[in-house]
Amino acid sequence: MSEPAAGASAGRVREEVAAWLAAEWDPGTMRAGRPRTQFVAKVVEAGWAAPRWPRRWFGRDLSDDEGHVVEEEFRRLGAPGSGQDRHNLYAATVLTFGSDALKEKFVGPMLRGEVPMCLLYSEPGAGSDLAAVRTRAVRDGDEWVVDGQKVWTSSARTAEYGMLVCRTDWSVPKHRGITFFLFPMRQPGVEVRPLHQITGESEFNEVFLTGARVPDEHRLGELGGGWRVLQTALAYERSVMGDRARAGRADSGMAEVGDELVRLAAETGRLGDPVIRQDLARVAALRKVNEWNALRAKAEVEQGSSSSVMSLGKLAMSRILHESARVRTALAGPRSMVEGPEEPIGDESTFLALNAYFTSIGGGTDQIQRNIIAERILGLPKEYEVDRDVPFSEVRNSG
Amino acid sequence: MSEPAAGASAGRVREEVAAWLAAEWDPGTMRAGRPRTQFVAKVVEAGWAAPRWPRRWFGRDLSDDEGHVVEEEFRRLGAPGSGQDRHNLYAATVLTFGSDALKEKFVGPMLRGEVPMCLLYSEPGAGSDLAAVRTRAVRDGDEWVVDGQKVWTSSARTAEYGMLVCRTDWSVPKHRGITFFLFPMRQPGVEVRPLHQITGESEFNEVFLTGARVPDEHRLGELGGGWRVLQTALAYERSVMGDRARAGRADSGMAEVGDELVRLAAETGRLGDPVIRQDLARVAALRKVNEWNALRAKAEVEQGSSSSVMSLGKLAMSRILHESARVRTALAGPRSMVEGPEEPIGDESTFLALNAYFTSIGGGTDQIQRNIIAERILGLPKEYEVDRDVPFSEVRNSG
Amino acid sequence: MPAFAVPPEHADLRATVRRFLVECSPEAEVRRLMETGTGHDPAVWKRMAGELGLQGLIVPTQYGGAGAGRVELGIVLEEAGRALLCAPLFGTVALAATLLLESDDTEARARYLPGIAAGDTVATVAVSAADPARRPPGSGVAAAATAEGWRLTGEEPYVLDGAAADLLLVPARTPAGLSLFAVDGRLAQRHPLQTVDRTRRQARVTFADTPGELLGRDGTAGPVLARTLDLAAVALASEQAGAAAFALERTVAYAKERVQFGRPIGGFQAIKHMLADLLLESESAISAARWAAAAADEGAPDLPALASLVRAYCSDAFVRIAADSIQIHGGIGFTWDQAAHLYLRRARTSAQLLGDPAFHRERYLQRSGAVA
Amino acid sequence: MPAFAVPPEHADLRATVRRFLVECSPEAEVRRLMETGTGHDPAVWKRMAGELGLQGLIVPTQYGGAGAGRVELGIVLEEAGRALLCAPLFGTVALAATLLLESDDTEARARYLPGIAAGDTVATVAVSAADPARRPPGSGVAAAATAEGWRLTGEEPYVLDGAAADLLLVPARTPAGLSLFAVDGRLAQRHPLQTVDRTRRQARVTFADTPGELLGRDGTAGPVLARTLDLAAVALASEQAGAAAFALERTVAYAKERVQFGRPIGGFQAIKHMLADLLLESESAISAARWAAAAADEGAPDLPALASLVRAYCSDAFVRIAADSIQIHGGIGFTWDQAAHLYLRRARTSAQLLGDPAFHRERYLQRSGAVA
Repeated sequence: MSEPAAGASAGRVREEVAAWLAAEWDPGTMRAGRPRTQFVAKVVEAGWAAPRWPRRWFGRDLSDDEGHVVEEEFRRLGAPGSGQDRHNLYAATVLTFGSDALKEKFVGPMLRGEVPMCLLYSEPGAGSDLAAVRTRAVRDGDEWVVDGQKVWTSSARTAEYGMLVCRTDWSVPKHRGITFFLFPMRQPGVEVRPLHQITGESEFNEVFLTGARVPDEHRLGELGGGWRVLQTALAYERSVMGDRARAGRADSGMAEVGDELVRLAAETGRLGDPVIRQDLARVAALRKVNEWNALRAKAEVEQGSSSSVMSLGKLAMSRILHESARVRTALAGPRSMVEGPEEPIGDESTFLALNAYFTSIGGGTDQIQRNIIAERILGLPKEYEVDRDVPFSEVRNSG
Repeated sequence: MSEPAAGASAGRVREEVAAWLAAEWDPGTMRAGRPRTQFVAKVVEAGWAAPRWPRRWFGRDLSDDEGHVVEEEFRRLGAPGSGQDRHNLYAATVLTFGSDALKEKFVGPMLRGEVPMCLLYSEPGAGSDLAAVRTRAVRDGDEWVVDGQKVWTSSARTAEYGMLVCRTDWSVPKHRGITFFLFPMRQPGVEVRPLHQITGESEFNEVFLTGARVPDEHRLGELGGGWRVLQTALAYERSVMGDRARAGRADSGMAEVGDELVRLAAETGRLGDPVIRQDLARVAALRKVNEWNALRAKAEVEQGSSSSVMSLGKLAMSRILHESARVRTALAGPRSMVEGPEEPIGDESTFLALNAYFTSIGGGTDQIQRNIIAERILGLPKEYEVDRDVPFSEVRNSG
Repeated sequence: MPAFAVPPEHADLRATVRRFLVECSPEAEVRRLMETGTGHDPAVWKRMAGELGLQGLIVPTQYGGAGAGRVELGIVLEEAGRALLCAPLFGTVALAATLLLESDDTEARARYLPGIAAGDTVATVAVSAADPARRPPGSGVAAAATAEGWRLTGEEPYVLDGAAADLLLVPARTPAGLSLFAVDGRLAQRHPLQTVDRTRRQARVTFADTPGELLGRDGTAGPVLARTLDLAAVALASEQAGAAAFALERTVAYAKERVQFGRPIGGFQAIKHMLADLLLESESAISAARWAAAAADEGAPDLPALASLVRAYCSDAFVRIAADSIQIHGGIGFTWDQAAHLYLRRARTSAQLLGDPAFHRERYLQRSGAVA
Repeated sequence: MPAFAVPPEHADLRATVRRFLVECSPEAEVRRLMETGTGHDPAVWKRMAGELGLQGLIVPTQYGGAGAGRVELGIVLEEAGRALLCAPLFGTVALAATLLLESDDTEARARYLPGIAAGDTVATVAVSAADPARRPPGSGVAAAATAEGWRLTGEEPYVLDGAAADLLLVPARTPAGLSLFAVDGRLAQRHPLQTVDRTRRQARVTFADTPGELLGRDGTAGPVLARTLDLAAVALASEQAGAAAFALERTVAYAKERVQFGRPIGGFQAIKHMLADLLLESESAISAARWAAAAADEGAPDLPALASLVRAYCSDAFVRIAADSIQIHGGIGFTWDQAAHLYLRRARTSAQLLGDPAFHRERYLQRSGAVA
């Protein structure tokens, strides 16, 4: 039920990019490793990585529609490197908020994937309330000295730079005293400790900053204007997640309905249980409607209207994951008491039940999502803010 | 699992009341009608109606424990009229807040059940927010002139007096400008219109007050002190409901488990359906635990500790009613599309599904109940009140 | 065109129907018709056919219709659901016209479809539109060939728009198998039911040696009826989704306007979060119904499974939204004069029509290949 | 005494046990024991017996116990649940000692109960304490009489405290029917399972011609085992209710102290209402478990139905409370170092032990007389 987007002006672009890909892309040798890296460098060089950006910054000044045509052609062949003007939150944020010197230094390498990055947003006291960051940056000549603690940082151990949100002014209300930096991770004042999750994994880290330094030239946006930078960066992130949710689900027929839960029910001998069958159908419906919602959101956005459906996806996914885990646990039965490789069915049921909280808590809890939906889509009154207009130094906090 | 409460000092009382009942109570002739009325008058005369009250006001100055002994003896024989010091919210409110003249005039007749009453609390704009009453009382000599509208008044058509909550001062915050009256219903300024419920019944009324009058002598409590009077009256009401919830469930064994839903399942040929069977057991458990909670609350109160369990009953009952109605609808199936005497099973399923909102909305919605539980029992912070300390005349309202 | 894209003509159709229903089916009119014996206004019925062509929407142009598809019908039914339109539209179009289009009896089409399209014929399919698990469609009536033609005997307890129908299309058993018959409505005994949802009528229809006319070939009605019921299930899902969306919209509006404790109740998180959850239900029901309608138009082979999945979802979503809507309205929601309960009555009743959610979930599993 | 009245000696027992566990089973100690091989601290086990007499609580005084009943055991298990006590208490007391008390083998009682009461014997009943629907207790092991005595062969996949037990009481099939055997723990093959809940251990126990000693009369174990499992179900409900109550208490405390947006998260209605609903669950679980324990002591004839009803309720309540507790804790609740997940692990595991909630609901309907 899907076909390539078309447009009068886009034909020329499609021809050009197709010709370029025909010349440069060899799927056999380039899928991974060094040849892939070299190919992406060529994509950047040719302006296909971020075609909507100005020519000066690796782009081609294309319109949004033309940009989509480029992405489509890349996607059609499975070639990497395109669409970064919409997806590469690091390069995009530097491009939008960095000085020319910073752009010169970072935009190219970031597009080429040469700069391992991490996000230094959340703190122990700033979870749902992201603006409540207490990591402190104090000016010292051309540099800033940073002290504080960040959490939920993935890739912190390998990252060369981090997108750092910290407080530079404590005398103004919380949203106004925040500044954003492109922060060098490989320095003595940075200590990374793995954070153990309830699943037993350690996908994330805590990052302790003690007298760490960042040049003022690495500031992104105005002094005290970090909240706006963060909002832009988060929007890029959401767009990536939205794309991911919509990816590869163009034809959502019933074919894959014999899904993994049905197979598990068969495997565990429970497919004949009428109670389980109701559950299986219920979960299948939750999944299907979410896919359809994503397709509908895509269509609405492509038709130029803002889509209220898109914002519902995270809340929906949370429910799908928790409900699937519940049914999976019912199917695993006593096996769910045991973990480890000896008991894969049980192990998986526990892992998925626990890991579902990654979605219902991470990136904005279900409760925060409901607030957002209620306020932004339904237009209901905003939550009362006790800390509004109060200098941050006077705002109550947990610690 | 229950036996009569005992106490050293209570023995004498038990003997006395038993002797009195043996002489005066003849269950054969007195269960209803005029002989019953006459018997209750004797109960009041003898001081058994409100034994904890002072002798001057129909009581016997008994302790709370002794009062329970009186009630037990009456309950044992099924004799009416006792326990009114805990239950008769009209008499108790007049006794606590009325002038001596008012008490002389009303306490006796109210205990004897001779004064048909109604409650004039809720208004179209004052539902969950009961303190937001806008019915206006303006002083005129020894009288007050009342204008406004009340809703959800049962028995308004037959009532001789109503417990009226109205606003006498608009310049102070909402809780402080309220005054409470014992209001004469049979006067020209009172118009009663039946209120149709979603079930099709008309159990309640709207009451329109237009230039209606009430003597200042009928004021209960201080001018502007009506909120406190209302709280007392509501506490009596809750105590009555609590007693009702606990009544007749002393032995909550499994005997009555073949309850009406199981019978309905058998009748509709669905008792073999495993999905229905899970539902039946789930509802049975909800009912059982609520009965046990009520018994536990009673035990805790009797042991002198405050019971947190008691406050949970209304929320629990709301869930029980909605869940039972859901299962009943599943059992009725297509019959639930039809109402009326031709289709009793279907009719009942719709009635109960709709009438469940009486409990989840009336007397404080489930949402208000959760607030109360969270704040009073769990000690969580109170809801932010925008209208606190604001003169009522400046508070935003729907109308 | 990509899935869910809305071409301008569909937007126009929706706007036209909505405008018409705002004028002809406001709440006051719905309440008036609820109290009447027949439950609909014949004058409006004629205007629906004459001005908008709703009855003929899916009827081929050769029979006086617009030749549109299931997507367009879905749009109309979403709107009809929003307005709680009191009219025998579902029986006439989603059941009867659909069945005629699915059958291969061109003579019958030519005889009946023009009257339907013109708004002259109210029709329905006399299946007990409920409890298919224990009462398979067509099992209630038997037909016998006599010297004077076919004669039908039996009963269908819940026939949608059964009392208003001039034309009854009746599935019945014959020695050759399941067959279809056209019966003059006046010749059947029709006992109007006291429906909980007074905005949509049903009747118990009894046949006692009632003359009927064979439709299609004797014994071949099974697949035609099955396909018709799948399409009707999708159509009902559209109606449910539209009604659910409107029930939510009016509740959101109320939550913004109703003030308690000095602020709109929609500002309290308990209400906000309920409404956010309901929006997810409402939008999901819309997506599901529209997807299924498009799949029907495209002849998707998995329509039987899809129809059941979508119907179960939309039924539950509508009931939940209508139910929570009463709770959010509070005391006023418990009064007859507030429309919240009208939507709950419609929701509870619709959830039973053509099979309840549990039935459709089980059927989905069977049809999707996950047979126990 | 009225139902639910708490005599002073019960309040004292609870206070004593709580004090002991606050000292001996704080979170740090629980986390330490989770990482050990055996999963409990023998020194604490001895103190439990010596100072508090917990292992001997329900053991008659003639065997060195306190002769208390199920209500008292319920109090102890509520407290053990709160503290996530790492010790083979459930297997030793709620299963093994209970079984010995229910059997009529006075010789076996005299032999084993004093060791249990003294804290010298860790014991359990080798039933697969899960999936009773498809694996009825005792179906996994067969016993044969040989010249050298009884020999057992078979396997039980999930035996509570199975690796730690000195004494295994094993239901097994013989030609005469279901029988009970006492087996020296060291003679069975015990494979410790990698349990999701590291605070309570299980083992797969295999018997291969393993010598056992008949307990009671051959073929008469059915009713004894059934009664034991009912009593154990009630005991487990107490443990679940206690753990659920504490999981909620610590979550409420966190909601009061955790500040976001300048105020405690417990002031947000979404959190308040979740906690209010959880309080209803928690208090209901407590009431249910206590009622059932009292009924057991009174010899209530409906105990089998009651035990299943209460177990299903307490399992669901504990899982829901522990699950929502993680959500309310937010990010910190997703970390290993916060104890919220330890309660969820316990809750999910306990819900499977001795039959899952769906099994118990079905069993309740059967036992309460509502047979299909």
